Formats: sequence, structure tokens, C-alpha cells
Amino acid sequence: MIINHPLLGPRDAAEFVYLGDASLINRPDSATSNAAEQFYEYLYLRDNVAGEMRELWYHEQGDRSWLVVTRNTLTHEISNVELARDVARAQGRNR
Amino acid sequence: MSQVNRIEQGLVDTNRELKFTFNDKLYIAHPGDTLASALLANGQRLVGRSFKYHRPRGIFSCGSEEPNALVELRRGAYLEPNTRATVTELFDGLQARSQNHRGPLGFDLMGINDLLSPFLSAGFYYKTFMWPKAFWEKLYEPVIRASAGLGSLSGLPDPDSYDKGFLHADILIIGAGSAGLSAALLAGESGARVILADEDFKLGGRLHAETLQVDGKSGSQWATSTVKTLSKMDNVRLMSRTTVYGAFDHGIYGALERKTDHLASAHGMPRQVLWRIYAKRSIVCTGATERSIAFGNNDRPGVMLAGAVRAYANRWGVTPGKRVAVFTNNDDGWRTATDLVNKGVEVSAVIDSRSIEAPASVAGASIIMGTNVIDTMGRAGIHTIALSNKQTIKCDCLAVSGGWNPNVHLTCHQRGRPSWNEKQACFLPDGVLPPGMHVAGAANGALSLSSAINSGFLVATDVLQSLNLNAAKMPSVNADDESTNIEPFWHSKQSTKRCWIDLQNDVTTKDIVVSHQDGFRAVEHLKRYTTLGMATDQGKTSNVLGLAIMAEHSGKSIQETGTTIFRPPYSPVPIGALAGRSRGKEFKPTRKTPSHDWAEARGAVFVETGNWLRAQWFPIEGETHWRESVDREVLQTRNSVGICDVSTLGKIDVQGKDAGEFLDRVYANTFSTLAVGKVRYGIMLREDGILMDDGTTARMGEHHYVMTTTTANAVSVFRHLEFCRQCLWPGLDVQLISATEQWAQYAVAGPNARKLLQKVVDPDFPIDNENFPFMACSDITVCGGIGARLFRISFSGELAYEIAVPTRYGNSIMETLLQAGEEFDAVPYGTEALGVMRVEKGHAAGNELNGQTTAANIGLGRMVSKKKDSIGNTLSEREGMNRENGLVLVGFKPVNSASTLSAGAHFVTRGNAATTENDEGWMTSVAYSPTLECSIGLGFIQRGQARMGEIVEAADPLRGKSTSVEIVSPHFIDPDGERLRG
Amino acid sequence: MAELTLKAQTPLRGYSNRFGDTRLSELSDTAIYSIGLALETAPALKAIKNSLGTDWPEPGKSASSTDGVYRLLGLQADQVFVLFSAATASDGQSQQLPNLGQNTYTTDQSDSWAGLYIEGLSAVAALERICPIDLHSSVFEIGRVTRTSMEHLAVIILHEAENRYLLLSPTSSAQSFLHALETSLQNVIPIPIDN
Amino acid sequence: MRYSALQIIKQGLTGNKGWTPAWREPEPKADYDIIIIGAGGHGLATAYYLAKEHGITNVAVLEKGWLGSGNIGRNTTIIRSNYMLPGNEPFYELSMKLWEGLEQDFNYNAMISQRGILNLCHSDPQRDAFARRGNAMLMAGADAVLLDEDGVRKLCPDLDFTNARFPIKGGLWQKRGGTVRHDAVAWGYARGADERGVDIIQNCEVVGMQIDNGVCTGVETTRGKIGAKKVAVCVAGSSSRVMSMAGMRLPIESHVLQAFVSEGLKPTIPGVITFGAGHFYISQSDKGGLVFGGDIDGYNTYAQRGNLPTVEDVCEGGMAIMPHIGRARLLRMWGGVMDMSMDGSPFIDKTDISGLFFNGGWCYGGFKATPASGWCYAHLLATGSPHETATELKLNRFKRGRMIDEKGVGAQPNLH
Repeated sequence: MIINHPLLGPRDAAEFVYLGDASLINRPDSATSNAAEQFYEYLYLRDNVAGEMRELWYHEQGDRSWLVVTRNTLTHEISNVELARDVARAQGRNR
Repeated sequence: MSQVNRIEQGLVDTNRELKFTFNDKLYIAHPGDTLASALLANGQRLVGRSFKYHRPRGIFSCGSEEPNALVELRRGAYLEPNTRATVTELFDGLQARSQNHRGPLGFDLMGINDLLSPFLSAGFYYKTFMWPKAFWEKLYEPVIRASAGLGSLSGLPDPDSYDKGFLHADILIIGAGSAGLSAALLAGESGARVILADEDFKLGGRLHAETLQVDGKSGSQWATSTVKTLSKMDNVRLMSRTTVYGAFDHGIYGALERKTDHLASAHGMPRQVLWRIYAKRSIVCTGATERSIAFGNNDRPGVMLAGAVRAYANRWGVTPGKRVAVFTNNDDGWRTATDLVNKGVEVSAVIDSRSIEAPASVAGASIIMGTNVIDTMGRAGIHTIALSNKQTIKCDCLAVSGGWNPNVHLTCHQRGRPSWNEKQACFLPDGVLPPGMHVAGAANGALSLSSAINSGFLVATDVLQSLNLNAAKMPSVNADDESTNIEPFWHSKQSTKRCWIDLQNDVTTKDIVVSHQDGFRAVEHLKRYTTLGMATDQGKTSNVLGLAIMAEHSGKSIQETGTTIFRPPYSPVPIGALAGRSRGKEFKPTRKTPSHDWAEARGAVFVETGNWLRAQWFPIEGETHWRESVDREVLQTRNSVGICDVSTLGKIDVQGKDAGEFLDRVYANTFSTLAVGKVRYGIMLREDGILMDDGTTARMGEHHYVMTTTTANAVSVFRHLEFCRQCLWPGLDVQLISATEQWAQYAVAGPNARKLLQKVVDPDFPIDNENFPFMACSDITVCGGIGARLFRISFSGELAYEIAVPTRYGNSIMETLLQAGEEFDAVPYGTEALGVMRVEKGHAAGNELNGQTTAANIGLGRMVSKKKDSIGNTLSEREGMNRENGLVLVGFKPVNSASTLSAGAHFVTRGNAATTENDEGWMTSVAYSPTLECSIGLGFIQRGQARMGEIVEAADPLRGKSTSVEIVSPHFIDPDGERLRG
Repeated sequence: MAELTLKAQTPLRGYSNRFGDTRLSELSDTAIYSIGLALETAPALKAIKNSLGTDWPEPGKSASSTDGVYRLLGLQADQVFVLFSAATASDGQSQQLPNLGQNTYTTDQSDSWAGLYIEGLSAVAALERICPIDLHSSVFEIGRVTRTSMEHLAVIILHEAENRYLLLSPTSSAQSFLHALETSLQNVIPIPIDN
Repeated sequence: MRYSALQIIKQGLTGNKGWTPAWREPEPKADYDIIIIGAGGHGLATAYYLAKEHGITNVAVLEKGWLGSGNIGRNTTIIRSNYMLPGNEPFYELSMKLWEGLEQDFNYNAMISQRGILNLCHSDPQRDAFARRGNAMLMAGADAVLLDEDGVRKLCPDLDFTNARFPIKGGLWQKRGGTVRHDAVAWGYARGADERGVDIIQNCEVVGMQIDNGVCTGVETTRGKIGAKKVAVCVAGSSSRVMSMAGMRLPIESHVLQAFVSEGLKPTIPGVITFGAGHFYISQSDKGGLVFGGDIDGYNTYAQRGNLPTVEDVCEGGMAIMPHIGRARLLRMWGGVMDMSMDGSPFIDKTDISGLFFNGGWCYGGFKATPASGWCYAHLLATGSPHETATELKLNRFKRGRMIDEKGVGAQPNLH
């Protein structure tokens, strides 16, 4: 596969390490009352969609950026690639 | 034998002779020959045996689709089984043997299977060999295994080398036949970066096999001149002998280039290169493969594909027979008859299954329309055929054409399915192609020469436009537009004999019937039950025939019946090529520590730790057993001072205004409160609350920490930290960079460690206990101003330091430290002594931190700070990880101090049987402690902390023993830590 | 303790060798530092401009100070490598990295990387065997730089001049990478074969 | 029809015209006691044992394609019970014992071949872990032998003992491990279940679940609604898709595992061999093909195909320990979709929806588990309580912190 890196252009997916669903960005707040339940769902449960999925890839053999790749799990077509840092910020993650 | 069937020069160089042997018999051939053309030229019809019935087999085709003519090529370690004679370029001294027979090729003892064929129908083995039960492995299976298989491996390491590479192109054109050449010409002239790859050694495809004309020249000449034009273009890369074997995601293609297979010796160069080609677009111009027709005994030597018969005549100047008959259901088959007659070969008959007017006249041949062949005669090669009209015809070669199958394989590698085209009686690529892929020429159903060339131009123009490149003007080419009319005819219904579909795997029309009877009616069931199309040719000549007959039998259309899935590779690829350079020591890079050369010179024994090589121990003269060396290293360290290269530990520079806060979140314990100039041991959890890694982190400055990871986890911890930094807390001011390779780091341990180091560390940096207490760290200089770092940390439990100097000094500093330590008899120690001392001290290491362990398991549950959030904190509280009877790391001593403990033993309460129900834990690490003079161990056992002094059994049925052991503190040495603070 | 001294060695001990038309030689006397940006980038970029005389290069590009002393390799959006000569000058002083202030985070990487130049007509053909990056001069132009994977190793490749590339690979596996490059060159330099 | 040598001779002499279909092609009925979704190995085994062991035959097995079209027909055919953790090992050993009597039990030759499985080790810590595992196997009643380098050399003399990057230090050998003709397992169970009255309905895709007030009462299919007292999902790589119809999210990701076969060769590989320092395992089929594979590609996918980096990685591992297979050619590569769970271990459990049961999360280990999976799932469906060897295979184990993580890599499916 080829991932069109937003900063570096197309790169072989072999340079990347795969983590999984981009929902892993949404780490729950440990201070909430049902933190245990939230962390369980966050870490263990997956939509595992057959179709377009947003997922985390790490450019370990490149610029060390984490990317959010939108990829179809039926066809492997990649329709969007973003820097995970930007996605995280856009979702309100900060400090 | 002379070349009795060589009728003219063709495209081979008859001025030069090449010698080769087949089954040890010497033959003559010429440059340009394949092994198949050479064997045919020399009149060798029988070349192999079939898989199941061991029937005699001859050459069937002239390309990579060949099901029959498989040989063992070369000798000794170079032996190459299952090699298709039809694509083996002849070289001087080539040696080939037939395979898969017992006794001589002409009299194969396994031919008995043929007589038993009524009992060996499809799926017979699923229905028997079940009784008596023990007989399957002892008798039936060994017999089946020995008779199955085709050629043999030599059993010796492959002596050739292989290489890999990466290529990039705007357009990859696959196949250099008429469509491929025309597409390449246009794309090349338009300035695109083009790769044109073809499996043949001569670019041009069937242009060289036909007598068709282009622009008044022979097709072969047109191909040659076009190739010449292309070879002058800098933007076009021509790759002959290169099979594009697979189409993978996003325009990545796998290709195998055969570099030296056509040479007697590789001369040390890679035999083959496996290319990964990145192409923005591809044009599949892979042509078509002819298929056969099923009729009685259609597998005999001499029965060949019609297109191959004329290819041998036209390209190689060889006639496969002296008297040839043609059996066809289409116009194309007739060209075999006319081409042969024009070369003076006798054509005894043309039999056409269609009841139409003969499309051509063939001098001297009986023309028999509306008739089919029902049987052939001649055990080792045909001499007569019988027709449905009761006629018999003499011939020594029967050229069969059942029509052409476009080579759609690559178009289906991403699970696309082709569609059946009724008019052309073939499967054509369907609309859903892999992204970026286009198809031209015969592969897309443009079967005539003129249509193929035009299709190449047209498709190339489209592709160029899609790349926003200006397409050059399409040249006008005037080529033959030969007729390709066809009426499907699959098998002779009048035949009562076995009619072969899959020649290599011996699948006949009867097997299709049995498969249907047994309920195996889905096309995939058919394939799996009969093994149709699963031979080395992957059914290139048989699949469509088989499923057409299946469709007929079940009353469904061919489209409804569908195909099985086309899987890469298009043609088989050697495992050696797919592995490339990955052989022996080259399998993975070797990482050497900064003092590797020094250790090697010192005679160290090395051990693989991941990709690292580390010194395991340093034997000295007179030591005959590793234990002697290790015991000496341990004792000398504990009694005086020892030095160990610990550079492999991961080192990560963590800098930033929020570095402390960041570390608080990734470590279970707290780092923001650590004073500058201090080191702290930290444990890091995964989000699931399991221990991920541990190590010390030093605060070198207000905004600068140096984290140490274990050797094994250096890369994964860095990745995890980047995840936390970029994805979880992008607002923290923190920067990471690995400094693992930057520093050569050495543990200097033992009561004399300080005295030794005081000789090396520059006097500006006092390292006495007051100025540099336990867990201190500092930037220092050594040996007169060389920048270094010093950490007062101890893994051995002794007074110890770790000193780090830039890697360039790694070899030198070992020498220097030992020189400084000479008065103390300082020793270098290896990983084995390191391991012994850490077991003596009760530190957890890889065997304990195996990804299944919680902080509580190793007795550090209280380090997980509940005053802050940190990775893994919440989920570490789940009940299953905090059980009353949870595992705890403790020490074990044998009750009988002479006993030797072994890692991997499981603990059971005394008196209990060693069963899963009674399992209470296991021994993780053991060592012989020269300090305590007995075997000691660490291990996890339920409620370990509460069981000090209890005696349990360390059951080790695997090694046939059980040892009584006492549960003790894991800190075998200096439990109060007085030494390391001293 | 005057007698106790340390001797420096380069990872490849000054390797240099010719393969037909192409030369492979070790980079020498070069300091390498990483420079990471603080979240607050403006003052950092200014400091770099002032001290190093060049703008911050985008990822994939390199930049040099006008006096040619500093070369910055754009490896990450928020991190670059700076290369400069560490050879001892005639005045006995070697070049040092200037202080770039509170908003950059620098780490000495000089000993982390083994540098190799490959230069000559077969350079691209040899690299083609191990480098997944498209090295075509219209794509990977002179001045481009990137980190990629070659033979399982993280390698930084800089297109320094026509047919001249600088390759930085991790020190510990420098010999494995050198072997890979030597093999590549041997595999593409044609040898006379009679057959 | 009972299969035997005699039957083959009888049929052979009469032109092979008297064979009857191995299974019927029934139309779906309106209601069943139990519907099993998925006519793969596990689903068919479940149906077979429900009928044979529990006398429950009013059962339909629904299959969206052709029976055996899932992972039962695309795996590398290995059977073994060399697990380490108490939650797993007794279960897999039950499976091994069932394999050992299977062919006689269902009157079908599945070519079960216990030629042994050898896991190579290349370091001391690896050997220690093998010792722990070997002892766990013996304590569960399985067989295991710890070999040193010489022991490995005797079994497999063709391995690279002289120049390997990671020297072979020994291995864990399970003699009773081996291979089975994978398709035949599906066919044998299907035939056995069909014979006992189970309806196997091919080309019948489930498109919806009927759930009323927390009770599952049947399914909607491409061939209409079918009611059932119990619905048992057993769909491997499609687990998340099917369970999402019931509104459930699972601790599962779907990944592709590739497998490879070479051209046919005379016997050269003695049993199953796995490489401990790379991603490679291999055996040789009865027909002579080298059957080999490695790790999953590593990204979520439902496409039954993989990509080149993994192909090359596997072959690199192969050549690293077996340099004599270099001239053998890879004939075919294919992929299967694995339901990778969060700890690498499977589930056989009820769900929070009454009447809805789940079997899945087999990762790439489902084939060897086929008999025990069917046996234990049938037990759960018939009795309402888990079989004694499958008590830990619960869906809620992550919530409770009771992971069964053999490899110790945590909640990251692509690492299991």
C-alpha cells in the first residue's frame, strides 16, 4: 500500500507501523465517575467497520509523525491522510 | 540424434551450436532456442509424466502456461525442479532430467496408477484409508507422499544469490507484444516515464510466433524495430525476462527479473531480481493463452496447442511433427495448418467442430467440418486419431485449438471477477479493475493483430490524458486483421474414453461428473474436490475448459458458474527471489555495541539480543566451561570491581517545558518532582495496566530528562511516547529524540568502582558519596576534558555507576577503564554475569516483564501513583488483576542446595499432582549464584509474599524432574541496599 | 591521571572504496545536532535564522546557511538535523553549535549516525536495489532529504549533488549498511560474461 | 452412503455412477430450534455435535456463500495444542483428542497427519518460555518434548545450523501436532450433520437480527425471515459485521493473514516447523506443496488478500533457516480474514441478548480449534452453561481484567 503523507508525499506503507482505530486518540478522562467503564470501551471495543475507517499509522521509518488515515477496509482505498496531531487538536485535545 | 525436426532457421542462430543433455543424452541446439524447442527439434516427444496416473506426457505449449514439460534443470545444489522446458532458454552445457517417475521415463513403474484409475476418481481419498486407524500415518500417507509431488529439491542450500529493488514509473506496461509495444511507443514518445516488462527473453510476444504483417513487414521485424526505437528513449526502461507476477494495492506491482537463468553460470551476480514497481498507471497487455478441447486420450505426447505448434515452426524453425493434424473450433486454428503447409510440413487433416464452410484451403489436407476428435492412439506418442464420424487419421502431432483465453489474471488480483463474453467465447476483464490499471490488446479481447496494436495506442492515449500528459499523435499502422471467429466446443460427447481437462493434475471430464454427483457443485468446491487448476500451471490451459464443462453439466451458464479466484503470482516465483538478500547472517542487520571490536579482540563470546550482539562472557586462559568465566566475573565484581557494556539500553532525550508533566503521565510514578542531578527508577504501564517497560530516568536540567528503556523495548517505547505526545497531549511542550546510538555506556560496579572512576573522571567533578550520592547524575568530563555523563545507579546491587561517553570513544574507554582498574584486578563482565547478579539482587527483567505482569505481580504495586492520571492507571484496578491469590514475584532456593533449579518449572503445593488445576505459578529465571554457592531462582507464585519459608515443589515434567524449593525473599544479596549506597 | 586517554574512532574507520565508476566513502569530521522546536515556534525560528543564517526547512527539504557552514535537513515538521564541520580549524578551535535559546531543544547526534557518500554514475542504480524512494532527479531533486527504510534500517538520504548522495545510518549497524551498499554496487556494476 | 474401500471398488467397477451427494440442498424452514450463522468449520462442527452428542437436529446452518468458504478452506491446516495459559491449554488439548478420533467418528478421511510440530528457539529467554509452556502442556495432559540443538538437528537436518543470524538453540516439539486436509474437515462435518437431519443452507446471507425486548427470535436473510429459539453466531472474520446487526461492539478487529503454497515437491519437510526469530512456519502437504506463512499483514481489512511486504518478510524468514528451499517456487498466495481479539484468545459465550450466542475471536488459531469449538459451542447451546474447558472464554473478561494473553502484547490485535 501507499500512504500519501501530507508532508512528504506518497510513501510505501512498509515504512509505517499500524496501531488501529483513530478513536484511540479519544482517551477518556480518568477523573470521571465511570472512568473504568469508559476506559474499557476505549481500549477494547471496536467498530471494526467494513468500509471507510479512520486509523492511526506511525511513520516510524520516516518523519515519526502519527497519521490519521481514512482507508476503506473492503477495497483498501485511501481517501484522506491527516496529521494525527492536527486531528487531536481539532477534537479538542490539548494538554 | 540430429535435429530431425528443424525445418528452417526461424529466429534462432543456426550458425552457433549449443550442447545440452536431457536424461543424460547429448543433444544439439542453437542460441534462441528454448529447451522445449530444442527437444522438439531433436524429435524428443516424451518429456514427463503426469501427477496422478503417471501418464506419458509431451510438450503441450510454448510458454509459461505449460502443464506437461516440467524438468529438473541443472545439477547438485543448483537443481531446479518443476522447470518449464517451454520458458527455459537454452545455454551451452544445460542439463535437464525428466521428473516424477520411477524407473526410466519410458517405463514408469508408477504407471500402474493409470490402470487403477476407476478407483482413483475425484475425492476417492476422502472416502477410504480410514481403517485401521493407525495405518494412515504408518502406511497410506508415506506411500501417497512419496508418489505425490513432482520434482525434488537438492536438499542443499541454494548456492545462488538474489537481489531486490524498487522502481517507479508513470506507466507500467505489462507484456511487450503487439499492444504493449504500441502502447509503449506512444507513451514513450509522449515523455512519460515508462517501464515495459515482458516474461520472454525476446520482446515482441506472438509477433515472433506468427506470419502476420505490419506495414508491409513481418510482425517480427516490426517488433524488432519498435524495440530498437524504444531502447533509445531515456524515459523508457525495457525489461525482458521480467514477469510481472502480481498487482497489489495502490499501484504496486511485483516483478521478477531473471538475470542469469539463461547463462551456464551466474558469475557471482544475482540470479534474479525481485522488483517492487510503483506505477501511477499500468496497462496490462498480457495477451491470451490458448485452451484445449477435451476428447478421449487427449493427453498423449504429440497433442499440442495449435498456436504453439505454429510458434515452434515460425519462431524456432521446428516442426513438432512430420505429419500434423489440426483440430479446432475457431478460425485461428486454421492458421497453424496454413503456416505449416507453407513451410512444407505435411498437414494430414483439419478437423473443425463447426458445421460451416471451411475458412481456408489447406493444400494436401483433408478438411473435415462439423466433426470432432474422440480418441487418440499411441502410448508414448500419438500416431492415429479417431473422429466422431468414425474416420481415423494418421498424424504424429495433433494441433488443438479450443479458442483463446485473455490473460486477465492481473486484472483480478484484487478480487475482481471477469465477465463471460458469449461472442468471443472467453472471459474478459470486467469494469472493476485495480485502481490505475488499464487493459489493452488480446488481454482485453482485441485478438486480431490490427485491433491489438490500435488498442495499445488508444489505451495509452487515455492513460496519458489521465496523467495530464500530452499524448503524442497516434501513429497510423497498417496491420493484418485476421479472423478470429469461434463457436465454443468444449468436449467430445461421443468419446467414451477419459477426456483430460487438467493435464498436470490428471483431472478428466469423469471427475467433473463424480464431483457433481457427490454434491461438489460450487466452482470452488469443484476445484478443491478434483484439484482442477491447482497444479503448477494454476490451470492456465484448463480452468475455463473445466468450468465450461461443469456449467454444461449443471445446466447453468458459464457466467453463472463463474471462475475461481485468480491469485498471485501469475507464474511461480522462487522463494529465494522473494527473500532477496535475506540469507544467513544477512537476515537482519547486526547491531554492534561501541566496544564490540575491543570485546572481540578480548575473546568475548557473543550472544544475540534482538539485533544486537552483546558480549556474554569473557573467557580467560584455562577456563573450559562458561560457568567458570561467569562465576569469576560475578565474584570479582562483587569483591572488587567489574565493567559491563550496557550501551544497548534505549536512551531517549525528553526535553521541553512540560517534560516533567509528560513523564508523570507516561510513567506510573512521578518524575516532575525529581531534582535536577538526580535519577529515579520508573515503571511504565500499557493502557491495560500491564507493565510495558522499566528503567531509570535522569533529570539533566530543568527541561531535560534522559530516559532509559530496556534494550528490547527501546523502539516500541519511543513509538508509544510519540503517540502520547502527538495524539493524546499535543499541547504539551515536549520534544523527543533517541540518543541510544550516541552514547557508549558502561556499568562500573563493585566496592572499588568509585576508586576506579576517580582515576578517569576529571578532578573538577567530585564523585565521593557526599557529592555524588546514590541516584545522582551529572554531566562530567573524563580523561582531560572529554564530555561524558555519570549516573550513580546499580543493577548489580553493588556500589555502582554508569558512565557514558560519546560512542566514538567506546572501544577506547574499555581499555582505559581496565587500565585504571588494573590495581583492583578489574574485570570486564558480560550479559551472563549481569544476569546472575540481577537474579541475586531480585530485579525483574525480560523473563518477568513478559507482557503478562502487573506492577503488583513484581511487588511494586505501590509505585502506581493514585495522585495523578497516568497511562494504565485506571485499568490496572480491574479485579482480575488484583486477585487475592494473585501471582507475586519471590525468590526460590532448593531445599537440597546441591539441586539445580530450572526456569519454566511450575509450582505446586507439596503432595499435589502436577496438573493444570494445581498450578500455582512458575519459575521465571534461575542462576547459579557463586556468591551463595547454590542455584537460586525467581518466580511467580500465588500469594508469594505471604508464603515466605514455605516449601513447594518446582515441577518440571518436561525435563523429568521435580525439585523441592523454599520460598524466600527475591533479594538474595544485601536486602537492605547498604552496598549500593556505600 | 594524564596517562589515561581516550581515542576516537569513526563508525567505519574512514572507509573509502571505488566500484567501477562509483565511489563509496565515509563522511568525516561532521557534527550533527537535532534541533526540536518548542510549541512556541516563532522565537525559535527567529533564533535559528539569526544564529544559523537560514530558514527552517520544510520536511523533505534541506537548507544551507549563506556562508555554507550549516546545512539543515528537514526531517520532521518540528525537528531538523543541522550538519556542520567539526574539523579542527587552523586556530585549534572546532566549530560549535551556537546557543539557540530557550525555545529550541538540541541534542548531539554526531555519534549516532554513520555517514556514507555514494557518488558516481552507478549511484542511482545501486540505490534502486535497497531504497524505496523514487530517486528520479525530477522527483528527488538536488537538495531533497528524507528518512526511509533500507535493508531494515532507518536511513537518512540527502541528494547533495548530481549523482552524489549522503546516507546517514545508525552507528551500531553501520557495517551492515555498508555491506548492503557494497552488495548493491557489486550487483549493478556489469561484469564481462561470455556465453 | 457409508464410505469405505469396498464402496470405492464397487463404484469403480460400475463406472462411478452410484455416488450420492454428500449433503442435501434444502430450502429453509420457517423455524428452527437453533440457527447457526456460518457454515465454516466451527459452525458445521457445532451442528454436527449438536445432532450427534445432544440429539438436537432441528438446526439450520446458514451460509452466505458455499459451505467451507471461510477460513476453513484457506488456512495452513496445522493442528496443535501447544498453549501455555490455563484458560487455553485444556481447551486445545480437548480439540487435539477430538481430532485423533475424528475420521472414524464422521466417516470421512480428513488426512489427519500427526507428524509433529516443532517450535524453534534461538535464545535462552525463549527456551525458558518454552519450558514454561511445555510444562503447562504436560500438566494439561498434552505431550511436549524440549529439544536441544542436537535434538532439532536429528529431526530436521536441513535447517541452517552453521550460518544462521539467530542460531537454533533448541525447540519445543509436540509429536501429536500435525496437519489435516482442511476442506475435508468442513465436508466431513457437513456430511455428518446433514445425515443427522441438520439443514445446511448455502447462499443464504443473514442481513438482520430479530430482537424483541432483548430476546433474539430469529434472523432475516436473503431468503426470508427464519425464526429460531437460539441464534448462534460463528462467522470468524465477519464477527463484528454480524454482531453489529444486534447492536453489539466486540473486542475484535478483522485482519488479513496470508498463506502460501509452493509447487509440488518430493517430501522434504518432516512435520510443521516454526521459526522463533522471524515470521515463518512451514509444512508440506500430502500433494507435495510446501505450505507456509507468517504473521498477519497488520492493518484492519475485510479483503481476502494481502500485500508484498508481508510476502517478502515471510520468505525472508524461510530462507533464514531453510536455505535449501530457495529454488522451490511459490505457486499461490492467498489471504483469510481473521477475527483478531484483544488478547489473542477466542470467545465461546452467551451475550447480553437472550437467545443470542457468540463464537469468535479465533485470531489465526481457529482451524486447530475446530472440533473443540464445535463441541464446546454445542455444549453451551444445548445445556446453557459453558463446557469445563471453555469457562474462561468469556466476552466480559476484559472488563474484569482476566485477559488470556499468551504473547503478552496487550490490547493490540495486530500484535497477537
